[in-house]
Amino acid sequence: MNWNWFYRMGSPRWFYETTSRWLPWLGALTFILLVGGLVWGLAFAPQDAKQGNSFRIIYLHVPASFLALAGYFLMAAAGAIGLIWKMKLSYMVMKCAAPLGAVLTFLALFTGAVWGKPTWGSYWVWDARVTSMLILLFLYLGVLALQYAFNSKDVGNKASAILALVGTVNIPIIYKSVDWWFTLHQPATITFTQAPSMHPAMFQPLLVMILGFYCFYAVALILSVRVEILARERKTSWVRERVKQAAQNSLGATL
Amino acid sequence: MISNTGFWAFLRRDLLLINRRRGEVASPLIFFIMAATFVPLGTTPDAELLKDIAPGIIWVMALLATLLSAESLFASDYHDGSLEQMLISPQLLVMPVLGKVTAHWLTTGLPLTLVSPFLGLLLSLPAAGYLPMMAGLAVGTGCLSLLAALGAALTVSLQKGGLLLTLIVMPLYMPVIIFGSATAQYSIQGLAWSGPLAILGAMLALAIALCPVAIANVLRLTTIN
Amino acid sequence: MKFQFDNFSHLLNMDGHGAYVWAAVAVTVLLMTWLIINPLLQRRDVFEEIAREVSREQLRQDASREGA
Amino acid sequence: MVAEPSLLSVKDLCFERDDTQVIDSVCLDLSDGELLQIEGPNGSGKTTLLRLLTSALTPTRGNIYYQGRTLSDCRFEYLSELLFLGHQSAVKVTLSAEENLSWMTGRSRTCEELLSALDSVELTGYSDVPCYRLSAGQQRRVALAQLLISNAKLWILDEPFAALDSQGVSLVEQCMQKHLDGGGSVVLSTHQPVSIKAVRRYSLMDQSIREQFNNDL
Repeated sequence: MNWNWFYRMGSPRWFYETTSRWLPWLGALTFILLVGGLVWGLAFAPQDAKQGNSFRIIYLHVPASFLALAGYFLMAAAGAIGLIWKMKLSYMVMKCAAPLGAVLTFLALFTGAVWGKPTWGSYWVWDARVTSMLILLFLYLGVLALQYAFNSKDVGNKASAILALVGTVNIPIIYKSVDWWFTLHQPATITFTQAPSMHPAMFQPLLVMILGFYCFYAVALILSVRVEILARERKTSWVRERVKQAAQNSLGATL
Repeated sequence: MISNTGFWAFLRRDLLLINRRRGEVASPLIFFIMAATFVPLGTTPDAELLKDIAPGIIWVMALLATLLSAESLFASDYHDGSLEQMLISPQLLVMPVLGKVTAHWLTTGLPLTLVSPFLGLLLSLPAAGYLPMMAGLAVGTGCLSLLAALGAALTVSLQKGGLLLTLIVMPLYMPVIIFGSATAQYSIQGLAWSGPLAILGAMLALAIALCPVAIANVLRLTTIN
Repeated sequence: MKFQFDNFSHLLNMDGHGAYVWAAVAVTVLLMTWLIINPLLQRRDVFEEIAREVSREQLRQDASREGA
Repeated sequence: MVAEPSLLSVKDLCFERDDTQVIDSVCLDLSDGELLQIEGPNGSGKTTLLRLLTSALTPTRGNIYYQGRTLSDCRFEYLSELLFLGHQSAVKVTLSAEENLSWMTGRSRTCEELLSALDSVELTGYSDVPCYRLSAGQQRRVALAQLLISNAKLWILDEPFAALDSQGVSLVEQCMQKHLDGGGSVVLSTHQPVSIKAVRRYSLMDQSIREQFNNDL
């Protein structure tokens, strides 16, 4: 079982070159999905019987909370790969996934609060989903703070990888304990076990938006990892050469 | 057997070290009591209102007191070099870590538990709440100490590590405080309080199993960076 | 699947919930574009930094060659 | 009969910290009764190399063999035969000199050896005084007292002569000589010349080994 495809995949340069090829296509796909899904959800989907039009925020709130949680697990997995196989690239992925996940979690909280006002009468309600999302944001901030606390980058990466792993073990405990104690929130609209309790015409744009958010997460993550690669591999010849090229293009552009 | 490796050796040594500075054991206790007395001053002294929030207040203050004393776990060993000697002595690193955390629990968690009835009086905790409160605290402060030790290990080599320690560890405290205060509130409402206590015990078992392993790995990483 | 609103102003106020919906949309769009723009700006800064580093090394090499 | 494997051998050891190569493919050998002196200017990685030898740091490449077996196989055996003295003296200031020494060497507090060791490092009257009353030099001597009574085979000393007066330096040199004659071995890093019969000096800068014999001792 030769592992070199795994290590080849782990080399920052290989990652940089392959992503330069298909990143524009993924970016275009993301744009189409997001704009299409949003227009479909906001303007064409039927409004909810009870909540009226304010339910349309679901097309932003649910995908953001999905990504917030999935992002944390991806960050922890990247950290674990870094710890076990000592791959620099996976540390970079973890380092860039942390701020991205934190912003998405904040987005989920913000849209949840704005949606809460018309439906429950107040911006903040201590219910299970929202509280767990708040704790998830604190976990993200903990990892971020630890990441930049050390002056040596390697120790910072490893320490926050371990903290992310500890966080992953705790997330199910936190979610279950918060659930067990605060069950007020409407049951999760999409549990893949039973049929969605939403009308298909409302449900389809939501699927498109979730797909769009996943693609968006990939694009944003890859973009910031590429910057991290350039910064970390600044001494290598292939990076220096790209810098020269970029300098000539911009010079050519200004002439 | 060389008597400077393993769980009992480090437990005895740490207790001896803490014994030499007995005054420091009192500081988390004093903080615990003082902070709890702020609540009636800040909210209302009316017993009717206080008795509902009493368990939660006592738990929050116990949590903060543990965090306050968490930094001293590894800081002095790190500064005089004995932490590095611990890393390279012939033993499973999990054992001394468990020894040190047990010593920390015996000198902060246990006293907090023993003092908590006094606080129950201050906050007019209903009579039914005292025993479950102490049982919950006894088990819960174990979890608190282990998680605080993990935070202390992560921030041992940082100059201003204290604040970061609380920032890292507090999200992990959420489940402990939920079930900790639930133990007392259940018995106040007349329900069987063994359920939440059992879940606290499960969390303690999980923490004892996983935290020392994580702490050992983190110490290898942060002691010499 | 048909257009749910009679005219543009109806789309805007969405029977009273428009403010909330459009506020959420605005903040989401703002944050998401920042998440895309930020790495691109950083990329330009890193390029400039490396270019400066390269030129500084050139100077040091020339200096040491003349000195030797 | 195959040559008996050396006590400690290092095969192209590399250590990287934040993309800078601190230790670059170091090869070393140390057999019983030998003293190896690591030389190099400040910041050349002496302390890092010593910490790699004590297994406190894990190398990025290459590995270390103890009596022919890699460290990861015989970790406990290697560490129980090892005595490490770093820049910090690992002395707990709230404990007394006697208690510290008994903790460091694992011997019970009442045994005679502790007191005689403390006497020979000129800490006779101080055995039950808490160490925060001692000066930095005296605290260092408490750590150095270990050399007199430790039965570890391999000593790794990082700048042992720092903060010591000339009388202290000669004491340490006598201990090392006695240890070497008894078949033990020493790896140390220092800037001062070491007056020991046979010294192998390894320079980190050009990775060369020079033998030096002081036959006047």
